[in-house]
Amino acid sequence: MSSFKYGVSLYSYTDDFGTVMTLDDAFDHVADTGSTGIEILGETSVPLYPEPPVAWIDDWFAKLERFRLEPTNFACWVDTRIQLDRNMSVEEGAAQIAQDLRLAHKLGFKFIRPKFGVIDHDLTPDPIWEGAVDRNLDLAHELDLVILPEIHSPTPIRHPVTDAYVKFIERTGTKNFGLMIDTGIFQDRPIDHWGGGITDEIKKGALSFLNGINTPVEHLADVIQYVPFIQAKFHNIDETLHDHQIPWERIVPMLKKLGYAGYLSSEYEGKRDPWVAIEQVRRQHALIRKLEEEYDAASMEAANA
Amino acid sequence: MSSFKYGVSLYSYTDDFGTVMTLDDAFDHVADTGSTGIEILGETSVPLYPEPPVAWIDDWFAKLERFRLEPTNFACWVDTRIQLDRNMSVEEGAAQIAQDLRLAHKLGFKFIRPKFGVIDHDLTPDPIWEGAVDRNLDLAHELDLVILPEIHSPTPIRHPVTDAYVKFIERTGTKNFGLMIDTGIFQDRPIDHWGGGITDEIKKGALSFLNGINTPVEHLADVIQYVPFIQAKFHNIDETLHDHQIPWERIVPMLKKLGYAGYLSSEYEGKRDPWVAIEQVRRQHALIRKLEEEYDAASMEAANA
Amino acid sequence: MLERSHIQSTGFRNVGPEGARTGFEVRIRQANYRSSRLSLIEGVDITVDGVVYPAEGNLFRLGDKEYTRDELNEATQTRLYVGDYFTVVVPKEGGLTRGVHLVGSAIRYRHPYFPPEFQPAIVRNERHATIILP
Amino acid sequence: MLERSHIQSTGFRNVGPEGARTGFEVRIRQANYRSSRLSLIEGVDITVDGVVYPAEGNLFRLGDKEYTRDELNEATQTRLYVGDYFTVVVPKEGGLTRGVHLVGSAIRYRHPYFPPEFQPAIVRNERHATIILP
Ligand SMILES: [Mn+2]
Ligand SMILES: [Mn+2]
Repeated sequence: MSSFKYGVSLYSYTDDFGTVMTLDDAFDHVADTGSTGIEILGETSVPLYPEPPVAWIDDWFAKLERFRLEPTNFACWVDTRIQLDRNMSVEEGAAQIAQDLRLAHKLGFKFIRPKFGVIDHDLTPDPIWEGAVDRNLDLAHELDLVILPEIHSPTPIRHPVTDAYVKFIERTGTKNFGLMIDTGIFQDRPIDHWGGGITDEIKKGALSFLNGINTPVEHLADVIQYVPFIQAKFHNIDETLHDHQIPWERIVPMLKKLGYAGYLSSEYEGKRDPWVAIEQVRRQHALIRKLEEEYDAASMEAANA
Repeated sequence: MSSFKYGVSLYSYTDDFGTVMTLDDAFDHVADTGSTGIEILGETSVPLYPEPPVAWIDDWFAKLERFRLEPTNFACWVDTRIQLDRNMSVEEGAAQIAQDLRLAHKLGFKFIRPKFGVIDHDLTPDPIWEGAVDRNLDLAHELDLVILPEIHSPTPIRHPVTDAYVKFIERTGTKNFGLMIDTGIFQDRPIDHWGGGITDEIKKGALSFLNGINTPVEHLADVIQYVPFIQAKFHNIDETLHDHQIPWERIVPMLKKLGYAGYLSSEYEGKRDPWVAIEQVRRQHALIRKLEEEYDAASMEAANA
Repeated sequence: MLERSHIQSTGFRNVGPEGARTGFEVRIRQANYRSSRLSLIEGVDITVDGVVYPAEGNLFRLGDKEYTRDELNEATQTRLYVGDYFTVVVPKEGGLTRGVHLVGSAIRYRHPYFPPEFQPAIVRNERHATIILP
Repeated sequence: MLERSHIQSTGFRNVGPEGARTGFEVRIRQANYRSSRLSLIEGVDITVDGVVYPAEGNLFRLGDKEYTRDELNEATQTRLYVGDYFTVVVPKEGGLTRGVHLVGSAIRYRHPYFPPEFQPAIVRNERHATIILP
């Protein structure tokens, strides 16, 4: 039976990093969950991005070996509204992605997730996305990397934005572009403590951020063939391993049924009190591993019956 | 008119150090108060005490220069009850002090404060103190250091323990042994948030720790000639620069009247929530500098009248 | 390491010669989860004891270099890294008085991946901080 | 850097081979304001979900070296530094179950400068922590 891979995105430790946690500490926390993969945010985790010191790169590989972790996804951004008075051109967008592909490759990553600027309330990506990606498919192929835009709340699976990405894959036939699912799209109860970067004004103006868009987990079947990586977004898991927002008891069986065998990379986005994330990530791993084992045990039993 | 020197003891940042603060950060916080002196706890601040790496020592001096700080007092301990079944001998106590004198000298300090183990509820120091100090007076002289036991609550100025230290100074005629006053002895209101190392059991058994022993500031006159350094212990200063425990409005004029021109080295010992100490130390410096300026202005006025 | 609050205790001080202060400055940590090109920061408003000092009149300092708001917009290749801080320099004749002040900051971030109506996103912080040397 | 609570989230785990655990361990930061000679630490009691595992049965690990209580008393020249952590290894057949546990620690410090009646001083901490791999 196929099984999940477990990882952690350092996004989980937002606000801890630089105030109470170093990158070394983060490696230790991730490794101690029993994870095999580490996900970073390029701009956040790599000093002097986009040109880290050589000594830092050496140390990066030494840490990977010491903590027995493999680099998974490298999150990056295409800052389309780069200046007050002008947007990025296709050429600039392509150059940004090429830069991130090369850096991600240099650090041993398998995926990059470029976050494109958007042009409207529906979060439609700036139209340069298509040309900027297209020009990088050969480079991505050469470097053995997959470019993954993120399907992120409030954008669900069945939506023109997702459709456009799928159409692009089908048109080009590429293996170097796919979809990343952020499990925040399955959120079905309101968030009590928001740990994302949005302001009070935005919260008031966009309640879907807080209430959740409750994408049916069955919709995963539409796109799973294009999904090699999942960010396991969550906000609050209590002492009984009950998640207050994300329905893991429906997500895990569906992913198992669909044969998903890629990473679940923890993205904690709850209360940003110091050190809380460390424990929350551990609870999520305990919870998902428990659900996976329960599914496996039930399948085994059914097969033996 | 003589004026105080301002400093900070890194004891103030207890619990922050190692969880949210590095030694570099501490230097930055101390320097930004306008201080000229930095006090450390040898065992706490010096890595691999008593034998710090050579590179660390080089960096120590580089930091002193960069932040324009001078080393003041080096706090150390004579752990008389070193093992469950035996106490330190005079020879061991002397060796401990010699070790700290040499390390303090190597790091540029002017004072060491050995904290001796005690033998009774009155905090009478283990009798080895006298021999252990005596054997180090020549070394202290050679290294230009002064050994300062701390007059610390619940021991007041007029007390057999203090008397014994004074008698020692008078008997030996030494200039390399003196008294350090910890301003906690002037505390005249109860502590609300204790940041010292004592446990709930001790608090219950020794209320003088919490209520304060309210030593009259006038008693400073008895010993001031032997006091080259003062630890400015405090616990809580609010937004109006009101100290809830320590009567600075009486301490500062008395010290000025007695012509004290040494350091006031902040020792914050209040609530140990992260980062609180940084701001509390700044408030203490604002408060004491204000009181000193007020005293100076009043003296000037009186002189001109 | 930096304090968790955006506004730092250390670095809050008057500037200019003693007795003839020209203003004050406030140290603020990168309050975003990712490093920012300076061109994505549209300035920082500072409030002290209820008095607002709008971004337009303030300078933004990163390392040794000071930026006006126009200069921030040009600095597309310079980044404010996570774990780093910047300093807002506020002109004010005489500086601030010694003592504890209530200090507020409002950083105007432009996040290209937020819808246009939420630009800039204003990230606020407020705390007490102390001026030691008037 | 370490977590502020004495008991750390990371480092709470079962020990011994999967399926045949021999115990569990708890990582604890130096909870004193100064470094301690190991001979001044008289052991650490651990509590999990109300069950007490007294110091007498536990091992104390610093770096790669494990100490019994008697060995701690001999280690007068080895120090537990501020900013460092130690690990308490608790024997328990089968280890702990997966999930969140209420974990307590009681470090027995001997402070020579405290009056004899307060020896050892017991420094306590309690928090929730999670076992991921049973
Ligand atoms: Mn995500
Ligand atoms: Mn003291």
